[in-house]
Amino acid sequence: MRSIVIAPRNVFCISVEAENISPDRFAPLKIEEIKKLIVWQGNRQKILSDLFTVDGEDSPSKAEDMAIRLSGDFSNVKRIGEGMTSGAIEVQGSAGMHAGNHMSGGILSIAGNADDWLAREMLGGRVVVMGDAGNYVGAGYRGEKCGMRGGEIEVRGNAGAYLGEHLCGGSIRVGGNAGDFPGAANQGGTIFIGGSTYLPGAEMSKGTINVRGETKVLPSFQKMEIAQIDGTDYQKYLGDLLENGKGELFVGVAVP
Amino acid sequence: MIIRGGIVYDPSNGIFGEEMDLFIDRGKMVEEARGEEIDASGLLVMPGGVDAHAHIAGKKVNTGRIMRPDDSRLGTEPRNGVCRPSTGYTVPNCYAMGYRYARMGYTTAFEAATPILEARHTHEELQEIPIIDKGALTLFGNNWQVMECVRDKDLSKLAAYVAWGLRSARGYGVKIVNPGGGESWGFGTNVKSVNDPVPNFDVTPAEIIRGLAQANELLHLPHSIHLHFNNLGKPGNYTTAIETLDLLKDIKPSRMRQVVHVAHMQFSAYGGTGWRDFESKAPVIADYFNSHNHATMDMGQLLFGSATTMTADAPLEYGNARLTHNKWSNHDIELEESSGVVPMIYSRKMLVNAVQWAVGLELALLVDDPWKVLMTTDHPNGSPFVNYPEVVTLLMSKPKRDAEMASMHEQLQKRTGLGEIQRELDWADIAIMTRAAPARILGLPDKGHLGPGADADITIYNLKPEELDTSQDHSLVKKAISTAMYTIKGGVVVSKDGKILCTPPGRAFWVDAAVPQADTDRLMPDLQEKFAKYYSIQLSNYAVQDAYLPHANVIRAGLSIEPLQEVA
Amino acid sequence: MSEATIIKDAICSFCGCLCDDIIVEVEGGKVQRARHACPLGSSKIMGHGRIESPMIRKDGELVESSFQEAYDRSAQILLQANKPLMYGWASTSCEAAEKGILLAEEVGAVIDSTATVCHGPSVIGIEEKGLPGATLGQVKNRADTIIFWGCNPAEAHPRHFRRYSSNSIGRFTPQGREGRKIIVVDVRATRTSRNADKFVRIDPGCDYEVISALRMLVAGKGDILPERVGGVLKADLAELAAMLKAARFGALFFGLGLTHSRGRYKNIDNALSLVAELNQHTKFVVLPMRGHYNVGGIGQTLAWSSGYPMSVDFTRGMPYFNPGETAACDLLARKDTDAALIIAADAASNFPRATAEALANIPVIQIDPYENPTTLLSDVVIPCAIAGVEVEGTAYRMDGLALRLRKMVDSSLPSDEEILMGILQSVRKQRQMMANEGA
Amino acid sequence: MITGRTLAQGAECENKMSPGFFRAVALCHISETDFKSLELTEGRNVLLKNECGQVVLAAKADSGLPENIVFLPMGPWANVLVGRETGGCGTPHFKGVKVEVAATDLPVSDIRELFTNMRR
Repeated sequence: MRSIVIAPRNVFCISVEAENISPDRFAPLKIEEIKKLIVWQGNRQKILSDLFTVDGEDSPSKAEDMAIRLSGDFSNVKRIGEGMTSGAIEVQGSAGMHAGNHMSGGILSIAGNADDWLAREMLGGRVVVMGDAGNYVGAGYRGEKCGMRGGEIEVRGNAGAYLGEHLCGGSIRVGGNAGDFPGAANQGGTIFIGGSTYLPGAEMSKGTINVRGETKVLPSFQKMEIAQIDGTDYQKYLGDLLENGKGELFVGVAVP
Repeated sequence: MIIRGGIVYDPSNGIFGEEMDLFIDRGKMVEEARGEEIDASGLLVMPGGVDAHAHIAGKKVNTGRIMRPDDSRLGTEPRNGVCRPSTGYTVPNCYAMGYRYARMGYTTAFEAATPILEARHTHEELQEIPIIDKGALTLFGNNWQVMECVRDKDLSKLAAYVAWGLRSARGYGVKIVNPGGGESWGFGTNVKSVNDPVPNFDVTPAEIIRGLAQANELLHLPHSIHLHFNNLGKPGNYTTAIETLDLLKDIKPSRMRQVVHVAHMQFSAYGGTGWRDFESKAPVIADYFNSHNHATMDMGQLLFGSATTMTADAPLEYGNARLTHNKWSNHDIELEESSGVVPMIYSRKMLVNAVQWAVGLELALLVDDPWKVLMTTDHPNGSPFVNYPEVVTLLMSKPKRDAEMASMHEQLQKRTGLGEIQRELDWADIAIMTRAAPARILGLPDKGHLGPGADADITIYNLKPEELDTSQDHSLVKKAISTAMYTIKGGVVVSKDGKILCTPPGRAFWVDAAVPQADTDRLMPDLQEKFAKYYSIQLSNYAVQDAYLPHANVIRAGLSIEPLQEVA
Repeated sequence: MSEATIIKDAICSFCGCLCDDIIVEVEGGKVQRARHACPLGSSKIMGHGRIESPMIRKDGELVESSFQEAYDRSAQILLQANKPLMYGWASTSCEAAEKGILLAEEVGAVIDSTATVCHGPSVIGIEEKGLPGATLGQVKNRADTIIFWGCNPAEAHPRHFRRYSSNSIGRFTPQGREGRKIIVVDVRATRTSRNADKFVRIDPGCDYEVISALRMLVAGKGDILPERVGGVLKADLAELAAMLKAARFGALFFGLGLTHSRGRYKNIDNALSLVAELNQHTKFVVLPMRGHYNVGGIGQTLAWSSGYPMSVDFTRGMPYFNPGETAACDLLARKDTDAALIIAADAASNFPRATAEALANIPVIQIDPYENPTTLLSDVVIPCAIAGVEVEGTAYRMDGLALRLRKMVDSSLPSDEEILMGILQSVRKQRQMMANEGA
Repeated sequence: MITGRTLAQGAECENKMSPGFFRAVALCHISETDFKSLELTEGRNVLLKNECGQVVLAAKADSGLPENIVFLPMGPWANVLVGRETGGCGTPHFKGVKVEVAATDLPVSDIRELFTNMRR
């Protein structure tokens, strides 16, 4: 593995857009070339080394052999790992918006929290967030019919609203609670929410949503039998009947 | 300016691939001039492209943008040099439209459908489209005043209204979309044939079409009526097309041009009783055009990929939205029209789409006279206009067509005769279908040709027509015509090898037709009543003010003027 | 005393109704009367206290300056900023908006309109589902069933009923109010609900569920519904659904009751689907009740210029759009902007307190005819002539219809358009000077 | 709490520094039942508070309101109680905000007081 460590030189008040922080972009470059990759802060175009220190092995490698470590606070750095196809990014703190968007392979791990639009339009690979994630995890872009199509997202903490909106494939697992409308317009992906949420599966036409905690269920879902999954009882619903009603929603039955 | 040594195609002037020099002075073509020289030795030179049917400005185009941020994020280019930012693929922003047309060698484009009430918006957008000259056709086919005049068989009042409507809209010509159907859609229904009466108005689509065609000729308008048929987009609709065309064959044109221009013929040349036995009836339609001389058409070619359908045919759009389960915008315009917008993806794996693709090509290849067929995609309904080079190369290359068809549904061969057509168009045909014919059909005497007095709108392609085999080397052709080496607009180089060098504003054409005062005097009480009772705005706030056409080019027409000069 | 001039068919530039039948009497360079105008419009047209001179903050106090000084200071603020925000635009002309967009492109700013604190969620809903709408005259001539959902036109759009909706008379609606069924859905009784044939009171934040239940009923799947949804009895919902399906022409007008509550754009998304589905059975259209008179126009202008109707980020030279990230409230809440130009809107009053506080902590340029709380936070204040009263220009009605605003009286102050061009020219000049120094 | 437009708020909204705007907007509509149970009278003030802040407003009984809902004309007083969160879509929650309401003898802040000391 070729290891590269990136650290912010200071605290960013205005957010930074750094879609070039990706194993695919770094792989063919030497350290000095990596330092010259473009990043943006507001309307100022800069190079990576203006804002970050870059250290690590100098000789180019394949993307799959790249391990990028982001050390320090990246909560205001957007688009980390955009479109990555392989390799690994380890964010030791928190990551800004759109981390891992369009990624199709490799691993993105975030030790802190992830901001909104984590793994938007993801195609494959794996994303793990130890803390919380914001709104629109694994969702699509505005106006698109399709969000995440493949891969896995795991959020150990809580997630925001519109989790997996327009999900077309892949799986999302949230350990804690999820905000309003998870799995809206789900067309074939899988969502597991460990805690509670509100109005899951609006207009879902396919796929599965599993809510272990409490949730309000839309009136357009049909109550089915009690199902057992991994030893826990769940109330099963079919919906959304406003679509074809082929989605499955399981809601944990609280033990009194 | 002098353009040296190009291989010039100027069909209006009988020039087909002659090596010659061209001279420009003060924005016009002249016999002799001095100044800057451009070396075009051996290169293909044509007049600037003219697009006679595209949806480039107005409410429905902007609705397309607003409902499709997913489209706007495609094709973005940052602000750069003289260019403002570009966005969008099927629904580009105004700036991108101007730049992309210019890069492709086009210098004129007409917006195909504007209701009078919303013409102000259309002109706001047209004004923002840089470089190209433009105009907008005005919708009349579902207009209450029109239907009432037709019902009363009051042709002179109808003509007075058409003249008034064009002036109010600062419009260029008479557009008719699904006549009667738009009004029916006001209560959620549609007309089913040209003889199906329009609810509450006691007229039929056939009467509306004939009435407007007669008024159009009475007014000596430069363009004929521009017609989008009833039942467009439906299986089996070729009979409606023929029936409608037959309605008009006895009408005498007031100028040397067609009596009717059929918009996007491809969408109205279908056989079958439903989607399952859907098939091409292009040969029947082409035969009709070959044996009649009162009609012209544009292809409305469909290409695979993303499109945004937008039309004043609102019931069609509702059908599209239900069929594809896609988002749906609708916009009904009081007393005048309805319209709809639905995004679409055409797939080569879908048999229906493949047949539609074939129908457009068949039409263009089976109609013998290229002056009768314009190359369009009904942008952005069949495909965005940036894909014109794909259409041109399909028309020029049988091997390309065969290769494309090989990747499509195996049933396609049975549903269309495209595979048997050997014809390959040449540069003369293409110059006619993209330059000379659209200018003639629109009635623009200074466009589409390079004779003295014409606008100095010229395209030079980086392609040697005498060396290139357009049948075999279609990919080279496509590359060369996608980005003109030079686009000259009004005597100024606006684009060179795809780089926009300057962005002059471009003019807006509209037609001011004179009618006898007595007819206007009979008309105005009708209109005053309509504004007092039915419109939601005042008559005095209706017409488009001149402030919206800072670069207007007014063409006079009408009853009281001398016969107009013929188009070159 | 000079003779009174009468301006007929003047356009009221207050709310999204853009009433165009106002008769204005002008005498001595002042509007004396505005006939036909409602209290809201009248208050605007008749005018009141104005900012008289440009001001620049020096040592904590706003002191009078020349226009040129104000332009230069504004340009300096915009040029120094890494991510300037240009917000407002709802109460000025499209011509001013066009200049604003050009300025935003040139300085690399984010441009956003007041839509993001009112109908922004409607825009996102439309991006999901499209907008099956119509011009208001279509409703007047045809609608026999009208729903007002989460809106209160009696107070926000006082002439809407008579000109366009419940009480209007048109070709197929000769009986006016008598021939119509009016339905109001809201969490509270309002002046609008008192005009209704049927008032459905729902629990706050339950709009989405109620709409889903209605969609189920319209689709004939009502049997699985629970007895009560969002505080409304199933029987009541069934009656409502039947009324909607029985319409010959129905219109749904919705307001901030849907966009500002829990569910936000999802509420709109669902309502748009309801209307689309009702068209399987009858004719139905839907229209947002736009507040400021030209909040529609900035959306249209931005869309044809940039491809997006609001929240457009030009910082990287090409337009980028993502409300939630590029909207004014987000940028301020995240402290992700370092200068603001506020025009034709009062951000300080209309934003949540904490968001307004963020505004107070960056340099602010205000362009407005009137003093308001934003003035108190501003570093540069530039007074302007009032579009639609003192300046001509284009505005878009709530249904997307463009009208040309008339000028009623003269003003010695520059228009928004002129001010923006003044700032833009100063930006170009200062940038040229910086380039020269750099070289 | 819900916020919204009123006729008086609209008529004064471009005249924010005026007494008319103060009268129209520094106001809290309360259901008749709640008005009684809080022992309010016309002219008495209420203190509204939540995690975003607190604000004093004149109280007004409103027969259109159900219990447990207060209505505030939109404007800077109401916005003291509105959170900055936009839920990922750009628009704060101006309606459906949880607040505590109590009668108070404190005075209502005028608009300038509301913005005093906000700058830097």
